[in-house]
Amino acid sequence: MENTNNSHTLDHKTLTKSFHRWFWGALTCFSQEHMQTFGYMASMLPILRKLYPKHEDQVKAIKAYTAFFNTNPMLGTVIVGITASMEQARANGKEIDGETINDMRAGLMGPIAGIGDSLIDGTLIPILLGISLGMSSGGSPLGAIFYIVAWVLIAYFGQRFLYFRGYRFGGQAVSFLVGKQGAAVRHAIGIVGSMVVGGVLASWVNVTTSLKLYGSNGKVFLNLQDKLNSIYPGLLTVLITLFCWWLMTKKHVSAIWTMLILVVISLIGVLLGFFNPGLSY
Amino acid sequence: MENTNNSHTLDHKTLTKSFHRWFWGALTCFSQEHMQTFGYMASMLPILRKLYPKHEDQVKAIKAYTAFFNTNPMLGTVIVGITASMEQARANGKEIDGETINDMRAGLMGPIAGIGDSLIDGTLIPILLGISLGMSSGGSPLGAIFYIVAWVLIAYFGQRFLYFRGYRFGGQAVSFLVGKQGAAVRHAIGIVGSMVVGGVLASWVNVTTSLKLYGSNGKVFLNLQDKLNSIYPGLLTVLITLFCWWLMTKKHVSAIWTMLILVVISLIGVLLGFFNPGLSY
Amino acid sequence: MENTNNSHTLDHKTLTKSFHRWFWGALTCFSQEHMQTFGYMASMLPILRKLYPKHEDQVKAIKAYTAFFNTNPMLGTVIVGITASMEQARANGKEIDGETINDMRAGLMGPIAGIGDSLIDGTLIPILLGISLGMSSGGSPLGAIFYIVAWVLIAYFGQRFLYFRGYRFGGQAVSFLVGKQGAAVRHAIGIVGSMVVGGVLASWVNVTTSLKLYGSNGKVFLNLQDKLNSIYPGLLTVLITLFCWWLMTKKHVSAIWTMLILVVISLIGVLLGFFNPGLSY
Amino acid sequence: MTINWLQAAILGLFACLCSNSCMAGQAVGNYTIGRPLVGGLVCGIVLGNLQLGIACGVAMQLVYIALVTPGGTVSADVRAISYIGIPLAMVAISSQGLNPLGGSAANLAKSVGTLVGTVGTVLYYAVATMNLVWQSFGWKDVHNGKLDKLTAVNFGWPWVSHALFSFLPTMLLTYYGATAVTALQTALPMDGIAMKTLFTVGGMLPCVGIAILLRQIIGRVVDFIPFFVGFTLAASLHLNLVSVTVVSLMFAVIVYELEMSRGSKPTNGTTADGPSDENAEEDI
Amino acid sequence: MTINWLQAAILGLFACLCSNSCMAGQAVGNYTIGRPLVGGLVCGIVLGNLQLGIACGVAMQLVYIALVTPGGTVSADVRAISYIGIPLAMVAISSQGLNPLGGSAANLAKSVGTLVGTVGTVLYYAVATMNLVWQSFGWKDVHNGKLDKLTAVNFGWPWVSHALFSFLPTMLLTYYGATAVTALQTALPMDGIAMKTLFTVGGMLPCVGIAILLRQIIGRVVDFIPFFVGFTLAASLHLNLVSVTVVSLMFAVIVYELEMSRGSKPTNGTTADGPSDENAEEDI
Amino acid sequence: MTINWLQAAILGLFACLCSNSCMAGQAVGNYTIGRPLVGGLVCGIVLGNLQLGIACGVAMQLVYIALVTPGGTVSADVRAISYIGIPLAMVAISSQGLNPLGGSAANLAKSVGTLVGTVGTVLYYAVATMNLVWQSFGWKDVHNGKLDKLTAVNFGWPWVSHALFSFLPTMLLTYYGATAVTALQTALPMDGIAMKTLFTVGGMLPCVGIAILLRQIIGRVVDFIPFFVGFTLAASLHLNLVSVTVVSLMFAVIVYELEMSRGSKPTNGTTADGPSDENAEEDI
Ligand SMILES: OC[C@H]1O[C@H](O)[C@@H](O)[C@@H](O)[C@@H]1O
Ligand SMILES: OC[C@H]1O[C@H](O)[C@@H](O)[C@@H](O)[C@@H]1O
Ligand SMILES: OC[C@H]1O[C@H](O)[C@@H](O)[C@@H](O)[C@@H]1O
Repeated sequence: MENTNNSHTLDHKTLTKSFHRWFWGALTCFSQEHMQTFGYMASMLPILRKLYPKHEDQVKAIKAYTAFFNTNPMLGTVIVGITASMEQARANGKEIDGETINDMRAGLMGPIAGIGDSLIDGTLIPILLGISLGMSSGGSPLGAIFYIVAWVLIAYFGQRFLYFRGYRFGGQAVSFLVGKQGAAVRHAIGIVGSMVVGGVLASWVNVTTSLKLYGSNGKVFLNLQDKLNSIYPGLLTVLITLFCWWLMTKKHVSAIWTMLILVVISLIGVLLGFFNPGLSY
Repeated sequence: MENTNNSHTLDHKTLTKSFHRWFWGALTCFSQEHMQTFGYMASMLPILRKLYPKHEDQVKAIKAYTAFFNTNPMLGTVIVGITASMEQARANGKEIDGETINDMRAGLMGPIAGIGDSLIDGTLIPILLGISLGMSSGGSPLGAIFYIVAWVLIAYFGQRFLYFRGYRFGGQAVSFLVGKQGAAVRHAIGIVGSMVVGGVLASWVNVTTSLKLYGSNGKVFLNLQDKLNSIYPGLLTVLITLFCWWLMTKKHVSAIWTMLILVVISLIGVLLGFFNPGLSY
Repeated sequence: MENTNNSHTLDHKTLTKSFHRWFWGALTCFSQEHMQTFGYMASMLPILRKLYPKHEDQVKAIKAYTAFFNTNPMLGTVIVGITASMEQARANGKEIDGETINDMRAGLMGPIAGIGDSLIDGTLIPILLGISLGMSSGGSPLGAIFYIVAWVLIAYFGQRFLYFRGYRFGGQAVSFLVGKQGAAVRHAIGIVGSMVVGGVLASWVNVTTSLKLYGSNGKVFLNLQDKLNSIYPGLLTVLITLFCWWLMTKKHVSAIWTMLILVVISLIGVLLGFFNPGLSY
Repeated sequence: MTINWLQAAILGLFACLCSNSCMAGQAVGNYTIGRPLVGGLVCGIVLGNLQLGIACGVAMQLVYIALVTPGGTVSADVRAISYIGIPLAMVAISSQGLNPLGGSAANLAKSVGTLVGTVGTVLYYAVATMNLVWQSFGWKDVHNGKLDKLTAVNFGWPWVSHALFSFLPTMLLTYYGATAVTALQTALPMDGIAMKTLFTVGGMLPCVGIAILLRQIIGRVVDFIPFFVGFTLAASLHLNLVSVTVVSLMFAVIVYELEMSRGSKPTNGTTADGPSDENAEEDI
Repeated sequence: MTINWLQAAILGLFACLCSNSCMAGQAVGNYTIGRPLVGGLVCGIVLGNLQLGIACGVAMQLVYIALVTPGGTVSADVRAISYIGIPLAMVAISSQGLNPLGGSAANLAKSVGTLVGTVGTVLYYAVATMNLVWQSFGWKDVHNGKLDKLTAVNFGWPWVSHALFSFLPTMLLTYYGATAVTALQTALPMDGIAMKTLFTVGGMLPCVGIAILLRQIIGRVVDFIPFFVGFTLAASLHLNLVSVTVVSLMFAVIVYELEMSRGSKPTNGTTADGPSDENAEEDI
Repeated sequence: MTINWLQAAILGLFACLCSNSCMAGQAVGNYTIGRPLVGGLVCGIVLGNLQLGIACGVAMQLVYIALVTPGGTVSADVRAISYIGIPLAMVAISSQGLNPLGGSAANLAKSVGTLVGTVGTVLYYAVATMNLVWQSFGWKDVHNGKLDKLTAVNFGWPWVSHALFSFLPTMLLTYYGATAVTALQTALPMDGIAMKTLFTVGGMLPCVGIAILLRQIIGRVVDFIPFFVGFTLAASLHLNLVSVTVVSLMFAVIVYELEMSRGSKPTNGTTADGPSDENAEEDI
């Protein structure tokens, strides 16, 4: 590589192209083995082509991006932006090599996956959907349209912002996640995430029992759901969730098996008259 | 001034007189230019007359109080009390001059205005009025009477307490506001103030839209207010408030102009059928 | 005592016996003078018999336990466990004497009484009873049975756990109460206790006034209870409680006298028409 | 219902006593006599219909519950609301034969209140401006050493400002206002654009007051959070203000303790100064 | 419904088992057998009317839900409430032919419970006082080295106290009480001053219990805040106790972390001692 | 209602665009087109019954409101729910003549959605697995320095995976599914064990999604507390999610400040490094 040349700068067009490739392609060629690796390479290509005129340098440079990569594709955009700026520094002969880049990527992808999944999938999307569902009750398309517009705008401009922030500030862009304030910010975000996830569970999921015991006079003698509600509203819902959590976390049961166990529980519950979704045509 | 005489002490009667002058006269001769300056001078007169037998000394001493002064007249009472004790110290030849006194006054009047306005006007009065309004619904004078008695007692004895606390402890009386605990106390008070102000807004102000869209069958197809409530109860109220805050804080629009802008918004909203207060005789 | 013998270890059976004696007998021979002293001695007897084969040593050893003792009998179990391990250490010639043991007992019994009474009597029992009462409404024995089973299991295994934890870790078993984390844990427990006690008061106690003033037209003109509720729901309940607290804490009135004062207040209130429980056959 | 000269004069007198710069002091004048709730009581007694007065006062008070006037910035004037607005509203309501406790009466009261409250700010600034004259007397007195005259400057002369801009307008408007109100009602029907706009504005005015307060409270964007929490507690959970206050105290204590535990850092920073400092801190 | 000698004796036996100082231990006796909810079950079985027993137990339990007895300070005695109060209430209710699940029956139960609960404190103090006799035996035994006798002192002799002050009063009062209750009902009608006062006091009694608890919890005035927050959550928002507990845990964790972060200051103060200390702290 | 080949093909195309690894990108594909709410809009337009489509979408969306897929762990597949489930549900509902906005229609929609959603995970893993083939092409390209081909690997070839496992199944299932659905309805009546079980599972499936999320969030047992607080606020107080978020921000700020005030300890530990550091901290 031309270590002496100090004048490689990425123009806005190249960066935008790289961003768009990530925006559209982060997971298009996903596999359980390499996950987002190819999406990442595809979005780095425009950068490498620009920075390294010689084909052989490009080939050398791409090697850094063949390492396994997976993170939350929304928040993770910032990492792509950071590597763009690191790659530029490397092209300009700064003391950065592929390993440095990969250490950064490997170090960030974990926390950002965790934060992103809980913040985007667990917090933001349920809030947006919750609002939109209310608007679409009664069969109105309003809610769906609102959701499309609101989310696509947030996602596109949000990710774009993150990409360029990553490019401009490099590692500092996420210093609030890994630097001094790191633990604090993540802890605070975790509080919001946890509380909203709890709220989502209570608002949208409602596991109930239909068990009622009748006295000799035919009157209801025990309405179990009412009793459970008087203990703690939503008790069954929260218990089933904790049970799934326990299975997966403490017993290392996979999600699929957890679901099958729920099928068994449901079947037994239905047979015993404990569960009855009250279906009818 | 007679720096050697060390025996000037203010008697209770003089202090009470000074306090009463502030209590009744803090803002009687208010102008946008000098604000509470004359109220302050008037309440210092009895003190100066007592401390400085010679007329020329009185005239010299009052000069310190010609400086601009404005603060929350309730909590600000403590400042008057403090100056009484400083003036006494000055009369007794302590190393205090008009400048010291004025520095103290200038330093305290700002924070105390902020805390006082939000604590008294924004927190205490709305709570008292809220309670009293409930008692007076149905046209009963009970609430009004309760309000008069409760508030006048709180105000009179509260201010009296502050005045004498200020006199007795001097600067230490407000050490909890400016000393070591200062930031903590002010921050904590700020939390209470903010939350109650939020509560006041939600309890007593209710900006709603009357926009309803009707389907071809004449049934309501969109009740915007309901939709907004399902997003966040009170959304419009809070948005209008934030808009006013933004105009005044970020765009430096005056309160009067902000109101005029609201008039324009209301007019347009009424014409568009967005606002309709539902008036009728 | 045989200071040289280093091999005294308490077997599980002896410890269990000692625990059972405390579980059943902590307060059986209670008096206002010695409180739980005899319960303590009775539960230490099996320990002493085991550790000191010679009768005279037993008699010497029991002296440490003749000192006044009183604590919350549930949480206090941990103290009995701790003394078991200290006694064992003393029997093995460690530098522990009766005074050390008594200092520990005296130091712990206070805080554990406070925490325990508020945590068990004030927090746990009301929660359990509250749940059970709901199940027993309508005359069903379900709630009572649930309460018996739930509480006895919690109490027996909880205390057993505490006893053996005390024995195993000695003073460290309660290090979280008195050590570095001490203040923090106690403060945190205090928050839970206080909030739940507040919740218990609001949920289960409801002092109301029946005072209603009627206008000339016979319509209710003032429904005092409604007015009070609009000020702060549950106002009278909380005021009566604060009044009792004030009597007992600030005026050092005993509980019995406080109750008699309540009788007087009730009588006057009933005569004035302020209180009327609305009884009827 | 009509208003005679004596009644109008009494109302004019009360108008002098209240408002932000007023003759009865802040606590008693501005915060007590000036508030519509109390104004309703006063007007009810003066005009001989207590219930109607209170009902109008309650309706208007609801709109101006959190009136703040930082640095003399006044978004609506209590003297005009209470002693011009309430009497006129009372006349209008009783001339229309409306039920004083009904919703229409309250609506009418609010719209009159909004109108005069906003207009009344003119009176407020007029009084404060005229006080500059007396203050100029005061400066001369201070300069010439005539301190005894300061009392008159602060307590005496401002009555002239009020005579002109509180007493007269109130007396005249309430005396002649009855006809005006009736004319106004014909000219501006309740379901017309003007009244609808006016009343919509009236409903929004408290937002300006709250916004003024927020300007003082909000420094950084996170400072909005407790404000929103308070709003949520009241709007979504219908907690009343005393209850909101109770909850806010919990957070206040936490924030206080938090600041105090952090506040010690600078002191830590000075540990080099000597151990005595440190010990002092440990005692806390 | 009548109560025969056998039934009365069984109730007397249960009375011995419960109360604060009792023969069945704290956990089983005082907290289980003694509580009116369980007492209702027992009395219902013994007197052959389960539903009525439970209903009376529930009504009385509501009044004594947070009974605390710090340092042996007893504001109402569970043995009297459960094993004198419930049986008498059952007799009274069925003799009146009231619906066991109705409000009047519950009211009657509560008033009987309040009456005997307060009166029962006499029984409580009597037992505790008589125990002084056995304790004096115990001191002698300790002094004379007869340790084996201590078991009898703690577990045996107190049965005598209970025979006198739990068994006998309960048996007699429940056996002869039926007539007494009927007489009482005639003498003290429900709408009379006495019963109204009694029941008003009954409603307030739990306040004493809570106040006793508060005395332990409240050190400084700010300690009232979480208490008021809990009260507000339940009174204004109708949160149940489990939910209140959940919310309180949030604050508890914050307070814990706060204290811990402050608790480290003294350690900071000792930084001069050496770097090892510091590192230990940084690990936390 | 019937589905013709063109309609089925369009639905198949949309199925290619969404799901977790999809052709329209995460934001637009997975989070927008894939979600049942949007799927309902699309299917409604394609099948010519907007209202019914939306109603089915809303019903199914409710079940999958918090679908999380950490590390590609998918508990239900949005492509199958939205573009197989919704069309089939629409056919079934209209063939039964049910009111599209009624509860039975929603129930039916949910049960179809649950069924295909779970089954659809097979499609998801099939696509991801087939992508391994194109990735193996990619590795060769990288190795051989043919970087230009990487774009085709990432954006081109995966269409083949989707043609096989998204387009075809969707097209065939929706085209032939109408009959199947009717057959299914006869074979598995709504009040039969199978359907009851299926729907019970459907109601529980979101718990798995939440549990997956919790696995990421929960480190220590105290981390459950904010989760429970959020649950309590929504379940007991019926706060909506925006309001819950507002309240959570209050705690988040406190926790942030708490950590920051503690986070400064290590810095304190380095005070020996020089006073400049310290000053920097004091400025904060
Ligand atoms: O803001 C401080 C202070 O300013 C002016 O003096 C008046 O508007 C007062 O009402 C206010 O409290
Ligand atoms: O207060 C500690 C303790 O004191 C006495 O021993 C009894 O009243 C117990 O119930 C109580 O727990
Ligand atoms: O968990 C991180 C990340 O893993 C995979 O890439 C996908 O399942 C994404 O949806 C997820 O965000």
